[in-house]
Formats: sequence, structure tokens, C-alpha cells
Amino acid sequence: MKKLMNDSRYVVEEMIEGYVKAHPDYIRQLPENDRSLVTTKETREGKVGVLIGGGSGHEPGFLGYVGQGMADGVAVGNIFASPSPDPILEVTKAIDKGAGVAYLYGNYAGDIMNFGMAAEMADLEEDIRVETAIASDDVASAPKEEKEKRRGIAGEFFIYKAAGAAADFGYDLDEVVRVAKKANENTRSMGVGLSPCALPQTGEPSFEIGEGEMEIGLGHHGEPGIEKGPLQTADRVADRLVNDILEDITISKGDRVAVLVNGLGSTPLMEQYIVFRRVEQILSEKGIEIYRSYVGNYITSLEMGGLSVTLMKLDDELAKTIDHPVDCPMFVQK
Amino acid sequence: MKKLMNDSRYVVEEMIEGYVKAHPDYIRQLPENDRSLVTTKETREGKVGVLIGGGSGHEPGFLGYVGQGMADGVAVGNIFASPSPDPILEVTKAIDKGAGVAYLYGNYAGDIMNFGMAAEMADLEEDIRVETAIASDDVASAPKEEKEKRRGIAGEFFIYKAAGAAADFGYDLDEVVRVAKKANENTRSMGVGLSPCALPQTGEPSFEIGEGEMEIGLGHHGEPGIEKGPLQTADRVADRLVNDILEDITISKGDRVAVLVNGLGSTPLMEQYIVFRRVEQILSEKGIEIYRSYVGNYITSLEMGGLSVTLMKLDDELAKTIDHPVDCPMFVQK
Amino acid sequence: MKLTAQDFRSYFKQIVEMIEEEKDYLCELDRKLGDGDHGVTMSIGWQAVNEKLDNELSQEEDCAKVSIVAGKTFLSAVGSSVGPLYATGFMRGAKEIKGQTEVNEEDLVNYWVAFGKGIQERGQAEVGDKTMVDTLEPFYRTLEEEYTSSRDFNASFDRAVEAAKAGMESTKDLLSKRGRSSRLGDRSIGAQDPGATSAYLIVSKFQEYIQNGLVQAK
Amino acid sequence: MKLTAQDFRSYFKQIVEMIEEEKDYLCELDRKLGDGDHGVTMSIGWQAVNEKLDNELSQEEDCAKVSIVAGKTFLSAVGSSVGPLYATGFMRGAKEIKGQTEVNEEDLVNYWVAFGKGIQERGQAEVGDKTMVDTLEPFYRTLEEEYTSSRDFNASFDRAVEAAKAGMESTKDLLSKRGRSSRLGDRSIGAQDPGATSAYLIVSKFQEYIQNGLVQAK
Ligand SMILES: Nc1ncnc2c1ncn2[C@@H]1O[C@H](COP(=O)(O)OP(=O)(O)O)[C@@H](O)[C@H]1O
Ligand SMILES: Nc1ncnc2c1ncn2[C@@H]1O[C@H](COP(=O)(O)OP(=O)(O)O)[C@@H](O)[C@H]1O
Ligand SMILES: [Mg+2]
Ligand SMILES: [Mg+2]
Ligand SMILES: [Mg+2]
Ligand SMILES: [Mg+2]
Repeated sequence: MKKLMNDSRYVVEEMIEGYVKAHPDYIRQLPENDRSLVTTKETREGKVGVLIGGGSGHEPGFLGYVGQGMADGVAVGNIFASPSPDPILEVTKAIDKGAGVAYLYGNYAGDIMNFGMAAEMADLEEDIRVETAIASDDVASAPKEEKEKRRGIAGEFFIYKAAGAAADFGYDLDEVVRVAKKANENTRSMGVGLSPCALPQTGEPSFEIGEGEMEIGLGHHGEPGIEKGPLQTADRVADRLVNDILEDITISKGDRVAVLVNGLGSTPLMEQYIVFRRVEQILSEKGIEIYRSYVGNYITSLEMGGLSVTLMKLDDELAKTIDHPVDCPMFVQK
Repeated sequence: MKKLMNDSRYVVEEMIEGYVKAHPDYIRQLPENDRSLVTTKETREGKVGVLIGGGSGHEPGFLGYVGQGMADGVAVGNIFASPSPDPILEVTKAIDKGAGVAYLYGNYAGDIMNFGMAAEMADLEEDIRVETAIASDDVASAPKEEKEKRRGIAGEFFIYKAAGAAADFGYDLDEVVRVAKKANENTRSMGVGLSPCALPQTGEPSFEIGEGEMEIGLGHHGEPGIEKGPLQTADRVADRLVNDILEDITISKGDRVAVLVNGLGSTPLMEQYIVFRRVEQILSEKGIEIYRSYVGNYITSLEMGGLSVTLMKLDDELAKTIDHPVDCPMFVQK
Repeated sequence: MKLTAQDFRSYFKQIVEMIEEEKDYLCELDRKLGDGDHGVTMSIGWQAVNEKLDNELSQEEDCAKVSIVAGKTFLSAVGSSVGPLYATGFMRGAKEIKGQTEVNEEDLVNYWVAFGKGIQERGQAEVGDKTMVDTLEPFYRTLEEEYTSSRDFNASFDRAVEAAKAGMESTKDLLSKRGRSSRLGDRSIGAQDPGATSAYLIVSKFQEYIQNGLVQAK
Repeated sequence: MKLTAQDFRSYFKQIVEMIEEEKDYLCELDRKLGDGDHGVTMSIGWQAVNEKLDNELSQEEDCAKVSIVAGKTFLSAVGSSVGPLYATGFMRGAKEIKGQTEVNEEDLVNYWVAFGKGIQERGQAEVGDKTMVDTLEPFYRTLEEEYTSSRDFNASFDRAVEAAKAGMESTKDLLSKRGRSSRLGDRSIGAQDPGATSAYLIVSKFQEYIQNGLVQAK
């Protein structure tokens, strides 16, 4: 696959450099570690610091979500690889304003170990309180009974949004993490893959898929899904995704949800809105109210083809977090 | 190429349906014509109406840019095809608040004829004053001496932004169109194509390009560019694009510019920021100040691979329009 | 020879069918020069016309009305470059046969000349610009001249279609100056213009219609 | 047999080289089960270690220090799953040989046992979960047992590497339970775990190093 890049070894460094140069009013690199990015709008004294992070290749996730109303800082890993504890710790130090720091990331072995080590170091070496909420929204990745084993995919966006707002409301660390965990509990996603991406270093397609095929339940690093089959219509795909979600979580008539149709990279907005159209039909047939909709490339997998659907069931508190304004380089909500 | 769609004949209708359902607070379809979309926030009495439009397949262009601070309405064509005069006329009628309507679109034979006919009808049948500014920012598409023959590509975004702000400032129709024309005069773009897109109806790649090749100066409907050659590094591509732009328009030390690195569809943000990095280096070496940067998929060509670079040279008035806040479904600026 | 509204409908129906067959070919030509949609656009437009022929126009007796509605419908359905062009053609043609339930050979000459001139006026293209005008100008000029001197409509129309064909083929060797392909420069040489091709198909279909004994009223 | 810091450097250098050769293979294994980056990650990490070996560590005489810095450097450079795992391995191993400029065979047994146990503790995986632990637990258990009874380091290490190999190969038939591939269910069966493979490569490289007369201090 063709890439516009220079040396494949430095794609992450060069991306970060471009990113910081493009949005100097929003974001700065910490001198201690060039994989540590924090908001230029100093975190308020006494506000809980919100720290996100994970591998690169998911842009605008995760570095695009640092700014007012969302995260205070991000630790940036190599492509599809958790950041190491160092940049996480540096961000932690920079954004702790006495109220502790909430770590938010997806449920991957690497992230758990690296963020876990950083949290320990923050506690032992820096005396900073860290609490963690781990996203596990992908219903395709483990059975219902083992939700804690599930991957975090596009639903991470809602979890950042909820926790970022809660921190902005002035909630304390336990409360912020409670809201983040509640957001995760109430969030379900499922995706479909149409075409693979390729790591810049290998150029090899991340998975194989036939001309007329799709893969249901694909992970957002190209991890194999639960079922490969012939490509179906947008409506049938939407039916399948929403159905599997609604079998997993009870959302009843009159309930409110936030909806995210998330493009994985190379799927045009046109197709994403065609899928949204059907999602809306299904929900409105069931009397479920769409409180707010997001359609677009929110958490991608390089140039992967496909998309995911995410529903977050809202109570009043979560609805309030969804309404909260955000001002990040790659996402603004008034 | 695989598409998530239902019947290829109805992709535009279904996209619009999804779009309107996703953002009911922002956008509504006119009962008179389902290709006519206008902002739900009624255009202010006495404010100039800003009308944009063109073919589909460029999402978030153009329907994504209807909202406060940008366009009041959009006429939506078939994929890569100008809308017909009917939806243009209906939008015109809906957004005219006594101050007339500014038509903004790209320089394509079809758009010129259809918008031209609609403007005539608005004048004759509806007694609405219409003035037009046509975007022609693609330096690759005609020599400098024939700027008026050039295609409009990603620079259209800046022209909408400038005119949308001017209208919001309360400028009259002539002034809004003057600002739009000035924005166009000061804007230059050039693109590179890496991989084709395909119309949903044919599934055929829009152009042919070898495994290791790129096409410099490609149009954003897949129109052939000015030169096909081996794929170069991101830095060399950026050098080429910026160089051709700076040979076309004088931007000197101390001048301010707005920069747009625009992905064509399937090129990851990572690559776009790597290209931005080099654009910033070149400009800062020349002492040109970057006033504001935009990086992302602003005007696409379905799933085409590649990107373009746009520079708009700013005077105080244009800088003010660039700073003006915007609230559209697919683009928000605080 | 005289044509009724039913003939216009039948002729238009044959265009509908033909466009479905030639759709891929027209797209392929347009991929070389433009954005690859000409076949798709023509198909969308003529399918919309077809729908009108079967419904709103199915009992219409006014020849002009059939042509006007076809033009307007085509335009509404497609926009694009060819929407205004062909729509103007069919509407200007209709102006020459306003209110007529039957049209004679002289009317038909006027119809086609107005059709061609209308398109030319709408697009402001000249012969040599590599557009449908390269097909249409020789077509309507030949038709007008031949008919004025010979008063033999069928023979004149044959000549006109020959001229249209030569015009269409001439676009292969031309450099684009109008429309999407005008920026291609040298790279446009060698490819036949899609609009010139569809225009040829439309006029040659009429030739086929009148010559294959399909005309309903004589 | 005794090893100096120079031996640790040389051995690590050989890992660096080996990983460059096996990079594509490791990625290919990971594409089947995970996100396809294992070879890239190992390469990034070991290249970073290499840089330290050539500079900061080039004159270092403390064996433990070489191992600690290698582990920390690897971790900083890669993060990912294997960063904490291998880093913990090299750091826990180092703890056993703290401050030593020379290590004897008993030290080496302790080093490798601590290496394996450290990784297991960090990742909380068990044999049968289809991870590098399937390679490492049989490896360190065998080494410990064999050496305790035979006191023949080379022979014990040979056995341990055999056990490591069998462990690695056993992952082919296992269902994933840890890491990225754990959601694959049945589809994970048949593919060899990339981490189990790289762990085998690392320990077998040590076997090669000590047996090919490469050791500098005897
Ligand atoms: N100004 C013009 N005058 C006459 N014909 C034109 C003009 N501009 C474009 N055309 C014709 O339109 C054809 C392209 O039509 P089509 O592909 O349907 O529209 P678009 O260019 O909007 O994609 C060209 O091949 C050319 O013959
Ligand atoms: N909890 C764990 N314990 C031991 N090994 C693990 C664990 N999780 C993952 N691994 C190992 O890590 C390997 C994958 O490494 P790598 O591809 O570099 O990281 P990532 O999974 O972050 O992409 C797996 O093949 C497996 O052997
Ligand atoms: Mg990884
Ligand atoms: Mg077109
Ligand atoms: Mg075309
Ligand atoms: Mg991996």
C-alpha cells in the first residue's frame, strides 16, 4: 500500500511534529518526552487531570482529543502499540493539579501493562493518585458474560467525552472515574471490515479478505473478527451490528442513546451516513430516542475500510456529559 | 471497489436522509426539493444568504458546511455532477432574507450552467438578487495567465469560510461577493493522487495508476493531472506542491497565510500531518507566518488516495473571516 | 412523413434502451477525459424521462410538450454538464413545434437545428473544443443545407448523421478546451469525447427510428 | 564458563541481528493472530538497545547494568505488550547478578529463571494461554530442574531450549486466551503465537552464543 511518508521509522515522530506545529494554540510536547502531549490551556488547579493514550494509527484518536472538555494530555505509542510508561508518567506529572489523574484507555494487554506500570510509578515516585477506567465496548470480542475481556474500540470516544466533561464539571477523581466506568458499562460497539490497512514499516495488508467479502466484528487493529462472509447491503450490515448490540444491552422504548457511526479510515462519509440512516430507522422503530449523533472518522485504523456502530445508553448524567462543549484540534463541539 | 450501500441508484438520497436524521438541530430538507438543504437556524432578516453546492462524493464538502458562520443552504448534485437548477432555486428562495444570495461553487462547466440558469430564474421569476463567486484555486489545472479556467478544489473551503463570515458580519451582497472573490484570488491549491476512487454505479477505478506511482496535479474528481511519476517521499511531495503554489502567487516574508492540508478520502491523518510538517518547515524558512492551519478531510473524492495543499494569503479582512466561529454538522470552529 | 407525440415517445424510449446498453462505454470514455460519470449521468437522466413517458406523458398528444417535459425531467434528474445542454436542446426544439400534435419534415428540420443551436448557445463551445458541439454543429448545418436544396428529409438526415459521425470521431485528435477535460492538455489527445459520442448516439437513433418503418403516422 | 559484560553486549548484539532477519516472519505470525506488528516492535526495541550498546553501555563492566539498561531501553522504545514483558524479564534477571562484572553458571541459571518468572508475573499468563509463557515456563522450569540435578549448564540449557521449542510449537494448537488474539476463539487454532516465537528465538540465541565458543571469558 502506498504511503505519503519519509522514513517509515519516524512516521510517529513526524506526525507529532506536524500536529504540534499545526495547532500550537492547542497542544504542546513536553520537553521531558516527545511522546507526551498536553493541552496548552493549563489544566485548572484542583481539576482532575484526564489522561488518554494508546497506539498511533487511530487518528484522530487519541492525540486529537486533547483540549478543553476532553483530555488534558495524551501519551502516544508506536503504531498499534501501547506507549511505554515513561511518556505516560510525564503526562501524569504535567496534568496533575492536586486532584489526581484519571487514566482512560482501551482494553489491550499492552496498554494494561504499560499504563499499569505508569500508575504504580506515579503513586510510588510522584505521590500522584491515579485511577483507571478501561474501555471494553466491542461486543464482538468476547461473550457478554466476559465483558471485561472485550476490546475497546470506537466507544472509547464516548468514554473520553463523558470523563472529560465530568472533570470539567469539577467532579473529584473517584467521581470522574465512576462516570467513565458508567459510560463504558453503557456503551456497546460492533464493527465491520471491508479492506485491510498496512503498517508503514511492512506495507503488508493487515488481514486478507476476498473481493466480495466483509468481516463482521473486526478489531480496530485488523484483529480477525467473528465471521467472514459475502459483502451485504448497508442496511443488512447496519441491522446486524445494531442487532448484536441490542442483544447485549437492554435499551428500551423511551430510552435515550448517543450514536456513533465511526469510519475506520477509507470508508467515505457517504457510506457512513447511509449506514446511519438505517441505524436511525431501527432505533426509531423501537421507540429509542437518539439524543445526539456522531458520524465520521473518530477512531480509525490507518486506511482500513469499514466502520463501526456504537450506542451509549444515557441517563441524565451521561446526557449532560454528551452535551458539554469541547474544543480539541480534531474535534470541536459547541 | 467495495461499498457499503444499498441500491447504487439511491446513494445520494440515502446519504441525505441519513445526514438530515443525524443532525436535525442543524439541517433540514426543503419540502419543495429533497436535494435542497438549509440551516435550521433561520437566516437572519437582512443577512445575505450564502448558497453553496456541487456534486456529491466530496463529503464533508459541500453539505457538511451549512451552519452558523458558513453557508445558509446547499444544493446537492449527483455524484460528481452539478445539481440542476431546481434545488438551487429552491434554496435561493428559502435563504433570501431580502439582502440577496451569494452563490459559491467550483469552476466546472456543469456547475456554471446549472447555477447560471438558477440565478437567471431567481432574478426573472423570483426577483431575488444573486451574485456569484467561482472558485478556481487549482494551480495544476491551467496556466497562471488563465486563472479563470482553473478548477476549484480544496480551496473552496476557504472561500466558503470567508464569504460565510462576511455575510455574518452583516456585509451586503456586493461586499460578500467581493470578499469571496478576494479569497479566491488569494487562494492556491495543488494536489497529488495516489489511488483512484470508484463511482458506486460503475465500481470502476476513476483512473489508472501503477503500484509505485503518484499523479501530481490530479483533479478532485479523478481528472488526470499534469504529471505521473514514481511515488516520492512526503517531504518531496510537499516541496513540489508548495513550490508550484509559491511560483504562482507572491507570498513574501512577513506575509500571513492560512494553510489547508486536505485528504482526498483514504489517506490517513498521520500522512496528512507528516506532509503538513514539511509545509510548515518550508513556510517558516521563508519567513511566512502560518496564521491558522487546517489538516484533515475537508473536501474529498470518495475513497481517493492522496491529498492537496492550499494556501490562502491573508490581509486583515481575510484573517478576520478565518477567525470567525463556525458551527456546522461536519465542521465546528470556536 | 409525419410524426405524432406517440412517435416522440417511442423514439425517446429507444434512447432509454440504447443508453442502458452504452452506459459503460460512455463512462469509460469519460474516465479517460473527465470524471467517469457520463454513462451514469445519461442513464439517470433517461430513466427519469422514461418514468415520465410511462406516466404523466403517456396520453400526451402535443409533440412539443413531450419534448419539453423530457428536457426538463432530464435536467432535474441529472444537473451536471449534459443536463442543461440536452435540456436546452430538447426545449429549443420544442419551441419550433409548439402545440403541434403532428410534425412534418420541415418541422423536424427546424426541431433538430434548434436542438443543436440551443446546445451550442448554452455551452458556448465551438467546433474544435472537443465537446458534443463537434458532433452537433456539423450535424445541424448539414441537415439544414441538404434539406434546403434537396427537400428530401431522409436523405438529408442520412448526410447529417454522417457529418455527426465524422465530427464525433474528430474529437479523438483534438485538445480539450471545454468541460472537465480542458485541463488535460496533450494528454487529452487520442480519446474520443463522451458527450460528442452520446450526441451522435442520439441523432443516429432518430435516423434508425424514421428509417426502420417505425413511424406511426405517415 | 563465565560471562562478562562484554558477553552480554555480544549476545544482545546477536539478538539485534537476528531480529532484523526474523522481523518479517514475526509480523506475519502476528497478522494471523493480532495486529501484525510483533516483528516491527521487536525491531524498534532492539535497534534502540543496539544504540545503547554502542554508546552509553560500550564500556560498561557491570553485567546487571547492561541487562537493566537493555530492558529499560527496550521498554521505552516500544511500549506495546512485549515492552513491559521483556523489560521485566531483563530487569528481574539483572537483579540476580547485581553489580557483578562476571557471572558464573549458577548465576546464569538464576538469571534465566528470574527472566522467565518475571515475564510471567508481569503478564499474569499461564501455560496454555497461547503466549510467550508457553515457551518460557517450560524453558525456565527445565533449566532449573536439570541444572539442580546435573550441574551441567550447557546440557541443561540444551534441554531447556528443547522444552522452549516444544512450548512454542504447542501454541499452534491452542486457543488464545491472552493478548490481542484472545478474541479469535477457534480461528486462533493453527497459528503459532508470535511472542512465543520471539521468546524461543531469544533463548535459543543464547544457547548458540555459549556453545559456539563465542564466550569471551572462560
Ligand atoms: N460548454 C460545453 N459545451 C458543450 N458541451 C460540453 C460543454 N462542457 C461539457 N460538455 C460536454 O459534456 C460532456 C461531459 O458530460 P458529463 O460527464 O455527463 O458531465 P460532467 O462533465 O459534469 O461530469 C463532455 O464530454 C462534453 O461533450
Ligand atoms: N499477558 C501476557 N503475558 C504474556 N505474553 C503476552 C501477554 N499478552 C501478550 N503477550 C505476548 O505478546 C505477543 C504480542 O506482542 P506484540 O505484537 O509485540 O504486542 P501487541 O499485542 O501490543 O501488538 C503475543 O504473541 C503474546 O505472546
Ligand atoms: Mg501492537
Ligand atoms: Mg460529472
Ligand atoms: Mg463526466
Ligand atoms: Mg502485535
